[in-house]
Amino acid sequence: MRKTAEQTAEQTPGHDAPRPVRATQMVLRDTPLPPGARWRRFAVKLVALALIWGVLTEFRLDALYFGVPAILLGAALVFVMPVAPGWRISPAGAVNFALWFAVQSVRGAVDVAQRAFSPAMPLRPGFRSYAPDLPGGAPRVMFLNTITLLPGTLSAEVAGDEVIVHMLDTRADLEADLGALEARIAALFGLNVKSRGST
Amino acid sequence: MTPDLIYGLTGIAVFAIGLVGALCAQDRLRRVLALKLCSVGAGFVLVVAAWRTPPADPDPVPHALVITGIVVMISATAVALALIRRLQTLEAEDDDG
Amino acid sequence: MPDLITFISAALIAAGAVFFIAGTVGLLRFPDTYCRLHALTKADGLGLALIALGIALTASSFGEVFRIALIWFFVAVASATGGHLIATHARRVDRAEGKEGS
Amino acid sequence: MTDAATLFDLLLAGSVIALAIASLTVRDMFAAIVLFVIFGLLSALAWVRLSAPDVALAEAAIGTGVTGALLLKTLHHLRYVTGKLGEGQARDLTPIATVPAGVIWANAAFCGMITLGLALAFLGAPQAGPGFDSLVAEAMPASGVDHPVTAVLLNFRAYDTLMEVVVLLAAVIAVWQIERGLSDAPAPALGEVWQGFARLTLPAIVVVGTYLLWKGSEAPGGAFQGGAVLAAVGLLLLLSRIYVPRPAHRGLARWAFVLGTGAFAGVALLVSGGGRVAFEYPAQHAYSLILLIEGLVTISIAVTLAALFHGREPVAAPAPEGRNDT
Repeated sequence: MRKTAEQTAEQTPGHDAPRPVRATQMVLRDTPLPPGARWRRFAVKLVALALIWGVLTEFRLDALYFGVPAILLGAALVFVMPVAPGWRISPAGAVNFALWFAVQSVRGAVDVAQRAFSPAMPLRPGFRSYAPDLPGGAPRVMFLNTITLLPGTLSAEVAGDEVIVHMLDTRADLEADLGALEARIAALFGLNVKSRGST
Repeated sequence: MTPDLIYGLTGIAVFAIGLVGALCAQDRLRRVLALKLCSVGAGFVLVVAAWRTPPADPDPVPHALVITGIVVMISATAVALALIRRLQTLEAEDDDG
Repeated sequence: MPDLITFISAALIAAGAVFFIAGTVGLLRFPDTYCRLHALTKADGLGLALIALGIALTASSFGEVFRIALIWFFVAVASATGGHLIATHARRVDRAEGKEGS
Repeated sequence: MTDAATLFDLLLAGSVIALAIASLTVRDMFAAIVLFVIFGLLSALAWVRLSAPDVALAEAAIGTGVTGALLLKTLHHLRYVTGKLGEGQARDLTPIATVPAGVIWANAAFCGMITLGLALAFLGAPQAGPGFDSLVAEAMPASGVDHPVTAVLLNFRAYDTLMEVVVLLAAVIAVWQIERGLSDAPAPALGEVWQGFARLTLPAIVVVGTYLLWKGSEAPGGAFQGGAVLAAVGLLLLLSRIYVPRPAHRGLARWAFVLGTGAFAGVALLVSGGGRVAFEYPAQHAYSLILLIEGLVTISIAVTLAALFHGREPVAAPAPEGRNDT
């Protein structure tokens, strides 16, 4: 008998729904969009894509025969994508974050390069979990992606409200590092996240 | 040792590897992979045929032929893979009874 | 002045190549999927950034710099996303094979 | 300087050959596909070295990118059907009947002879014999575009390109029929990081793909490269189940499949007559006509490649047990 998708899902727990569904719910559970928000986002995308197109084609007018449909189509993808909560960026936070990010990514790369080249290869890998207070959508995704570029940490999995982080050296102070990252991302998005002590 | 000689021989080597693979590999997916290697090898030889020592521009006709070949190859690959998927499903059904 | 810029650009590209080599060495030497992902995302990410910077210094127009920046940005985001997805998948496989709970 | 370049060529050629061998000999099928993708990208790099950026773009986007996605999708399906979905390695997925060693040796000897013949022919061929360069260069002013490869594809050798689009159309018809009624392997679930990535990149990919298409008239790029990049958007939407094909969408999909072929053939016939043959574009409209054809062909290529990835025709889902037709 041919297996249906549901049966297989039961048989192999690795590929079933629970975990990913939780992740999706997390995105959806946030406050619903106010009416017109999608159109506003569509307009923002339109402007951003038009700028990209303009720079790519050196603002040539004859390119617009292709440009206008492409920009409209690209921006219209807003309407098929799952809903995400809105966000805004604080300019001061952005400059701060960019500088800090540059320094951290150099530190992260140098750290991993040293470990790779060192004959002893000092690794003490392991997993730890961390529960960020950031709201879903862009701030959380930004947080998860930036973890990967910090020294010694990699965001391995999202389980419910927790993120499971893989560390090259489990002796490092994960709580402090990620707490700092969280504060900086909160500042970048102009959010008010209460500071947390180590748990 | 000019680039056309190096890459021309590379192309022939890749074609040969693909040919051996297509005839001798037993896994179906791998046979498709081997045929794809053959097509890339042929592409190498054609691109080399179009090549002229740098200040001169290369011959665009073989380039267009290779692009055509790449598109035809993906069509053939897609059909072959669809056949493999179908065949495997039928066999799995037979095994399950 | 052009000489100095050429020199800096060459130095940046060489430094980027060193980080790519570091990433590759890490990929070969590190013990498991997760550690290897560290090497690929971090070392190669910085390697690409340095090379992009080096090429951007010698670019002839703003459009070129913009294109290089665009490429760097999307590769960086894609590598962080890809690293996360691969790690998530590796953990699923680990669980399915009964290795190490979390 | 020449020596450094030669060293680079030798290294690259060696890697390409090594990867070709490795992708056929490594036992894990997933690793084989990954090695093949790297092989394709390095081949594309070699073609850039041979000043063939158009071919390199097409190979990287279609020959490696879309082909790799198709192979991985098929691998996923095979694992699902054979019940090996959760395993770390993908081995022995298709039933293997042992072939006698004698047959293998005979095949290998046969391949060796063919290769030897090819190598002799290649080495004996006249160096830089007369090509079509001068013919193309002469005709360029009349082609309507500034990029020779695009001129060849859409003007001088337009029949070839028309047939190529027809082959693509035939492939999608075949795939729809072959897989009719096949159940789909469960899609791997992708979390919020993926969604953030899709939100950020998909609109940009649309613009970049269209830019490649537009740029094709004067620089490397064009309908096939741009179409493949646009198809990537479709692939990602399908993979993440943001877009799920429904039976009701078939009509639209069919129109999109034939749009390119239809427009291409239509233009060819319309410009003929009045002393001109098919594909002899009137000089003052050549540029616009080529861009029109390229634009419509790109839509077809993008939709067709995405459909080839998705596979079976989206027919109305029968009851779960009704599918059991053995």
